Amino acid sequence: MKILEVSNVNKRFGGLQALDDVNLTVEQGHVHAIIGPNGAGKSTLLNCFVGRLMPDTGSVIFDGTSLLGLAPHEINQTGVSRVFQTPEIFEDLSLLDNLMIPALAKRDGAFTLNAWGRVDQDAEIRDQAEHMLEDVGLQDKRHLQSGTMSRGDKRRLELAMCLVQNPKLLLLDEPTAGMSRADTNNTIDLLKKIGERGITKVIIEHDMHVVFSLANRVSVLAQGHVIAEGTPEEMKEDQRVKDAYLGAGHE
Amino acid sequence: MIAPTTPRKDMVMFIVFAIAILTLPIWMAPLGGSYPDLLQKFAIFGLFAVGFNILFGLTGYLSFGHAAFLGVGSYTAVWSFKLLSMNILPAIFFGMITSGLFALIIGYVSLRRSGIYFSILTLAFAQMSYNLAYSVLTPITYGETGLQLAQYDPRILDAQATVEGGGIPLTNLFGLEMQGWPGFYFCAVVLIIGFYIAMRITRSPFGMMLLAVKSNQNRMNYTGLNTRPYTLAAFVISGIYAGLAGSLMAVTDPLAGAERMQWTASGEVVLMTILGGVGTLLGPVLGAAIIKYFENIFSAINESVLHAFFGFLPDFIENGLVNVASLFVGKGWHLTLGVLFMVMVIFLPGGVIEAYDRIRKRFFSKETRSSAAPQAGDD
Amino acid sequence: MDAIFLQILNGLDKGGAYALIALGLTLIFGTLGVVNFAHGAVFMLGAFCAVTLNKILTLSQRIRDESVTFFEAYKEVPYLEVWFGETGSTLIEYSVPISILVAIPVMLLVGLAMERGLFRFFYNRTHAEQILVSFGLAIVIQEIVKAFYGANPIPQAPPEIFAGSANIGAMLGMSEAIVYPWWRLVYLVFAGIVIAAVFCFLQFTTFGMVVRAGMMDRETVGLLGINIERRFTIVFGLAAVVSGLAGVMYTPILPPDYHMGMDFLVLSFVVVVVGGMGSLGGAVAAGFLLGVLQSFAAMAEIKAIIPGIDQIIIYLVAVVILLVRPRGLMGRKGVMET
Amino acid sequence: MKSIITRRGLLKGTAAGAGVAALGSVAPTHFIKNAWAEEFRNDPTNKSAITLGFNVPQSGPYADEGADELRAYKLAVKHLNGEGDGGMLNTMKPLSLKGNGILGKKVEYVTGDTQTKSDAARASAKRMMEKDGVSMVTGGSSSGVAVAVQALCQEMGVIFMAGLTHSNDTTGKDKRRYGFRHFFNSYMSGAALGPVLKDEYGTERRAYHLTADYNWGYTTEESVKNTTEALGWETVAAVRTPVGAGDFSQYITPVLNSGADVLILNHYGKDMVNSLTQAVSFGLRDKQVNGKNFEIIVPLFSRLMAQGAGDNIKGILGTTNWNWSLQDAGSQAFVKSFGQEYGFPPSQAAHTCYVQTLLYANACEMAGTFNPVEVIKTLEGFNFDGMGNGPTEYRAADHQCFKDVLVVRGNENPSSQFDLLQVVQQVPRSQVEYDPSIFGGELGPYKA
Repeated sequence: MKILEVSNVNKRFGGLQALDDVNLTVEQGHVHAIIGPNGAGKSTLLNCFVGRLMPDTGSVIFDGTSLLGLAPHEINQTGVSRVFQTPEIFEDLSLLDNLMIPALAKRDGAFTLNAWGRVDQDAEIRDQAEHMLEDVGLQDKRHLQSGTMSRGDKRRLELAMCLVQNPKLLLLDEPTAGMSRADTNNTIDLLKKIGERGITKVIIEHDMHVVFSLANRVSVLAQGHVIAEGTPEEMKEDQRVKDAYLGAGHE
Repeated sequence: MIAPTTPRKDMVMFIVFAIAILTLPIWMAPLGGSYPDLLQKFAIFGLFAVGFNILFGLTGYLSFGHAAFLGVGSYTAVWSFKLLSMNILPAIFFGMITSGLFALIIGYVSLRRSGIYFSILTLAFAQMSYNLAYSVLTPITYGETGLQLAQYDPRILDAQATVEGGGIPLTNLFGLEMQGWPGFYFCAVVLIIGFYIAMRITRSPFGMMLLAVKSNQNRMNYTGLNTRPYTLAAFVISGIYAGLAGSLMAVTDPLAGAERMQWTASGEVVLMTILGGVGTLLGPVLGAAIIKYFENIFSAINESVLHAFFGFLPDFIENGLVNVASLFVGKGWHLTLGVLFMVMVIFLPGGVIEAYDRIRKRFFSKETRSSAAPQAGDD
Repeated sequence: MDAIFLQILNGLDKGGAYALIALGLTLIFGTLGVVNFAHGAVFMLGAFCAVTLNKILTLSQRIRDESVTFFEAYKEVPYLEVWFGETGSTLIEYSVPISILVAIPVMLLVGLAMERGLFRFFYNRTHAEQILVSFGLAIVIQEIVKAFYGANPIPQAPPEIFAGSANIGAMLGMSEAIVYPWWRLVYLVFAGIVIAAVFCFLQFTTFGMVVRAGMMDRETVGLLGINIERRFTIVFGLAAVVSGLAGVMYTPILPPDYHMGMDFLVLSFVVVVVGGMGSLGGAVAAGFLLGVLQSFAAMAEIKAIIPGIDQIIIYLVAVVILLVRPRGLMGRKGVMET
Repeated sequence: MKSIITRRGLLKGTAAGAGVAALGSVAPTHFIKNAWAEEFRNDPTNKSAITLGFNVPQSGPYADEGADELRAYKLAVKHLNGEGDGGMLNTMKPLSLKGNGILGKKVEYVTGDTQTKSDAARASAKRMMEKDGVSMVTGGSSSGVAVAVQALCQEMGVIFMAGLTHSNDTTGKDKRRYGFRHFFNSYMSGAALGPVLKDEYGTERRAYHLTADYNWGYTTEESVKNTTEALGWETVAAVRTPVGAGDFSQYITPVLNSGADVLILNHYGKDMVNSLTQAVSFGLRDKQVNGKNFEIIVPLFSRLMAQGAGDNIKGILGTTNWNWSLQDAGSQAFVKSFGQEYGFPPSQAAHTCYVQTLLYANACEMAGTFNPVEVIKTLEGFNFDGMGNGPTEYRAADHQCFKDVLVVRGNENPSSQFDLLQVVQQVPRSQVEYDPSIFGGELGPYKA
C-alpha cells in the first residue's frame, strides 16, 4: 500500500530549479532512503513534505490527504514526524518533559487549554514517556536538562520524541550527520530496533553505510530530478547512479 | 539535574506562602512596613508580577506594555464604582473582563512577531494607551488628575449609598469596607488564590507547553502543536492577572490615573520579575515586595530619622554617617535601587530565588551538589 | 506650502537627532545583541560633558549684590573674561562646540569602562539579566548626575553666530517666511557628518570589516584567530562617543537635565527596532522617517482629522511598520527574534 | 448598604488592627483608641508630639522644587517649635501660635516622595497616615498629585494643605472639605494678566496658544483666553502639545506665519523651559508682525524653572504666587530666616508650603483641638495678613486663598543669580476674585 505519493513536484528558487518534476512513492512499512549529491534537492523535497516549503506545482498525498498548504503542526497531526539534521529538542527541559510534550500533542491535539490538571500526575502520558526513555536507553537521565547532553544522546532523544507519537511516517534528515562511527552504529541499531515497530521511514542520507544498513528502497536525486529508484543492491550497480552521484569517489 | 516537583512539595510551598502572606502584618512590623497600604501594594503588585511571569517566565515573551492592562483594569473598576455599585465584585469582574479583551486584541496583533519585535509592539500599544488616556481621552479617563469617585455618581445598583451631604461612599464587599486592614486581607486572599492558580497553570500540561514555547518553537510545530493559541492564551491570562491587580488597586484606593499605564510602570513589573527570579513561582512576589519596600520605606527616611538612628555615636561620626547614608535614602532611594539591581544581577544571577537555591544547596545538601555536576561529555 | 516645507525641515532635524541617538544604540543593541538600557544615560552624560565644560569655563569672580542682606547674592563675572577680556568671552561663547573635543575622549573612556567593567561579563547572560544590570546602571548614573547638578534643566547657549535664525526662504529664492534656527541646521549637518563617518568607518576600514563580519557570525570570525572581543570593546567606545556627541550638540536645543536620558530611551529603542535589528542604515532611515511623520502629525490640519494623532504617531508608525515588515525596515534575520 | 456611611474606615481598621494584635505580640499601637478623646484619625492628644507629613517630589522632574519645599517645611517646624528667629511668626496676624509647638505639643515630621505621580503620592500619603500617624499632609508640585492626595485625605479624614498646584480643579471641580490651597490658580493668573497685557501690548493683538495636553493646560488656556478675548484680542489658534514632547519645533513653526503676534505658552516645568528656549531660537522675539513686536507670555512662572531657560526668559511676562524680592514685612522675615538657614532665597513653592504649615498650626491653636472638623471650620473664611501676600482670605466656599497676584517679567538686567523675576504689578485681590460656583464640584461633609 502506498502511504506517501509525490507527483510532479516542481520548486524554483529564482533561477534555480531546485526540484524538477519529482515523482516518488513510498510504500507502507518501507524504509525509503533518498540519496544524492550535495545540492541535489533532498532537503528541499523533505521541506515540501512538512509544510515548510510550498511546491510551485505538483501534489504530496499522505495516507489519502494532501499535505500541501498545511501548517507543520497540522501535518504532524496527520501522523508525520520529523527528525532534524541538528537535533531539535527542548533544551531547557528535562528528558521526561521532552517526551511528555509529544505524547500530549498526540493525545490532546494541537491546542488544549488544560491548565488545571498536574502533568506529572497524568499516568498515561507519563508511562508512555518513561517507556520510550527505556526503549532508547535514556531512562537514567530522565531528570537531566536535555540541553546538557551529548549530541548523540540528543539525537536519540529526538528520535524518541518522534516515536512516542507513534507516527505513520517518520522523516529522518541525515540522522547520523556529524556523528562518530560508534555513535553512527548506535543510531543504526536504534533505527533497526524501531524498524520492528513497522513505522514507515523516509531517510535522507549521505552516509552509504547507513543507507545500505537500513533502507529497503532507495531513490536517487540529482539536480532536482529522480534519476533512479530501486533496492539498495540495484542502486549499487546502477550506472546512472554511479555517474551522477557515486562517480569518481567510488570504485 | 532538574529537581522534579511533586504535589506534596507544591502543597508545602503553597501553605508556607499563604501563611507568610497572611502574617505579613506581624513580621513586617520590625522592618517598619506593617501598615495596610504597603502590604496591599505587596499583594497587588505581587499578583501583577505572578501574572506577568506566566507570560514572560514560561513562554519567554517579554511584554513591555503590561501596565496598559493594569490601567484598563483600574479604569474599568472605578467606572463600575461610579456607574453600578460600590460593591467590589462587579468592579473586579468587569476589570478582569475588559483587560482580558484588551489583552486579546493587543496580544493577537503583537504575537505575530517574536523576540524584540514583540516587545516593541507591546510597548507601542501601551504607550499609545497612556498618551491618549493622559490627553485626548480626558472625558473618559479624567487625564492627569485621574478618574475619581464623586458624591453624585449614578451608582444605579445601590443608589441609596448616595446620601445628601454624606460624602463619597466607600468600596465594600457586601458592607465590609475595603480600606485599611480588611482591604489588605482581601488582597492577600486574592493573591493567594492567584498564586495557587499560577501554580496549577505552571504544573499543568498547558504550562508545560508554554515552557516548550520558550525552549523551541520549531520543535513544537513539528511535534504537532500550534504555538499561537498557547502564547495568546498565556498573554490573555497574564493580562487578566494585570487587570485583576489594577482593579484591586481601585478597590483599596478608588482612583485610576494614566501614569499607571506608562512604560516605566511596565518596566517596573519586568524588573520585579527579573529581580525575584524569572520563571519561578515565588520570585515575582518577592521582587515586587522588594521594589515596593524600597519605594515606600527607603524614600521616607530623612536626615532626622538617620540622626535618631545613629544618635548613639559620637557627634562627628554620627554626622559623617548621616551624610553618607543620606545619599542612599530619602531623595536618594533610586540610587539604592539601582545599586541593588546591579549587585543582584552581578553576584546573584537568576534572582532572589536562584540565590536562595544556591545557598541551600551549598549548606544543606552536599549530595544534590555533587549530582548537579555537569553530566555532559559522558558519551 | 511654506508650512509644509518648514515641517519637512523640522522632521529632518528631529530625524537627524533620532538617528544620531539611535546610532549608538544600534551598534551595541542591534548588532552585539546586548540590551543596553543605560544607553539613554550615556546620551545624557554627553550632554553633561557640555554642562561641565561650561561650568569650568564660567568659573567666576563673584561681585556681591549689597542690597541683599539675608544671604549671598552676587553677579558672576567669569575669570576668563576678567583675565582675557574679549578672547575669554569668545571661549565661553563657544563652550558647546569646544565640548565636542572634550566629549570624544571622555565618552570613549566611559564606553570602554562600561564594556570592560560590566557588559563583557553579560554577553552570554540572558537578556533579562542584561536589562536588570543596565537599568540599574542607568539609575546609578542618573542619580550621581542629579546629586551634582540637581534636577532642573541647565541652559546652554549656542555661539552667538548660530543663535538666531537663518532666512532659508530668501537663500533658496522661496518665500521670505521660511526661517529656521541656525543651530538646528548645524545639528542636522553635524548629524549627517557623524552618521557618514560611522558608516565609512565600518564600510571602508579593515577594522570595520571585521566588526561587521563579527556581527554576522561571531564564532566564525573568532575561529579565524581575530580577537573579536577586543574589537567589540572598541565598538562600545565608538557607540558611547556617537551618543555622547548627540548629547553635546543637543544641549542648546533642549536644556539638559539628569532625566533626559530616560526620556529618550524608549524612543531610541523604537527607532532601532523599527529600523530593523542589526541594520545601521535601518536605524538611520527609521530615525528620519519617524521624525518627519511626527512633524507632520503636529499640523493643525491633520490633528483636526484625527485628534491626538501627534500623541501616538511614533508608536502607531512603529506598529504598522512591524506588522507590514516583520523585521523592521532593514532588519537581519535571526537577531533577537527569540 | 445604608450602614456604609455611618461606619467609616477607621472603626473597621481598628477592629482588624486589634485582631492582628491578638495574633501576634506586635500591636500597631496607634489603633488603640482613647475612649475619652473625640473620634478622629491619628489623634495626637495622648502623645507628646504632633506629626506632620511632608509629601514632596524628591525624584523626577520637580525634585528641585520638592527639595525647596522640604527646606521650607523644616524651617516652619523649627519656627513652630520656637527655634530659630521665628520667621513669619513675627509678622502673621492674627496669631495664636506661641512658639511652643502646636497646642503645647512638639512638632515632628515625616517625609515622603511623590515622584510627581498620583499613585506614588497617594501611597506615600497613606503611609504617613496609616503608619506614621500624621495629623496633616502637605506638599506636592503638580495639580494631578494635589487632586489625588486631596481626595485620599478626605476619605481618610486627615487635613491636606496643598503645596504648589495651579489648576482650577484643585479648588474647583475636585475640591474637598479636607483640602486647602494657598497657591493661586489658572483663573487668577489669567485675570491678573489682563490689565497688564492691556497696558503693555494694547487691545489689538492676535494670540496663539500652545497648551500642554492635560487638565492644568486646559484650565490655564481657558482662563487666559477668557481674559485676552475680553480685552479684544483675537485667538488665532490654540494647539495642544504632548506632555514631555522635548522638541516643540513642529508646534512652533506654524506660529511663524500664522499672523499671530503673541505666543502664549501654557506649559509648566520642563515643557515650559524647552518650548520657551526653542521659541526664542526660532527668532520669535525679534519678529515684527502686524507692525508690532512679537511677544511671548508664560502664564505661570517659577524662578526655579526660569533658571533652566537661561537668558530666554528676559522680558517675558507671566504671573507668580510670590517672589523673594517683595519688601513687605512677612516676605522679608521669611526670606531672612530661609536665606540665613540655607544661603539662598526661597522659591514660591517654598513660600506656599511654609505658609500652609503655619496656617494649619495656627488654626489648631485657634480651635484648641486637633480635631480636623474644628480645624477646618476655623480655616474656612479665615482672614490673615503678614504672610507675604497682603490681606488674604481662605474662602469658605471652595477653600481657595484669595490674595493679590504678582505679574512679573523676566529681568533684563539681573543684579544677581537669583534676581530673575521683576515684579511688574501687584494685581489686587478684587480683580482676580470669581464666583466659586463657576467650576462646580462639591466640598463634601465635615465628618469623614
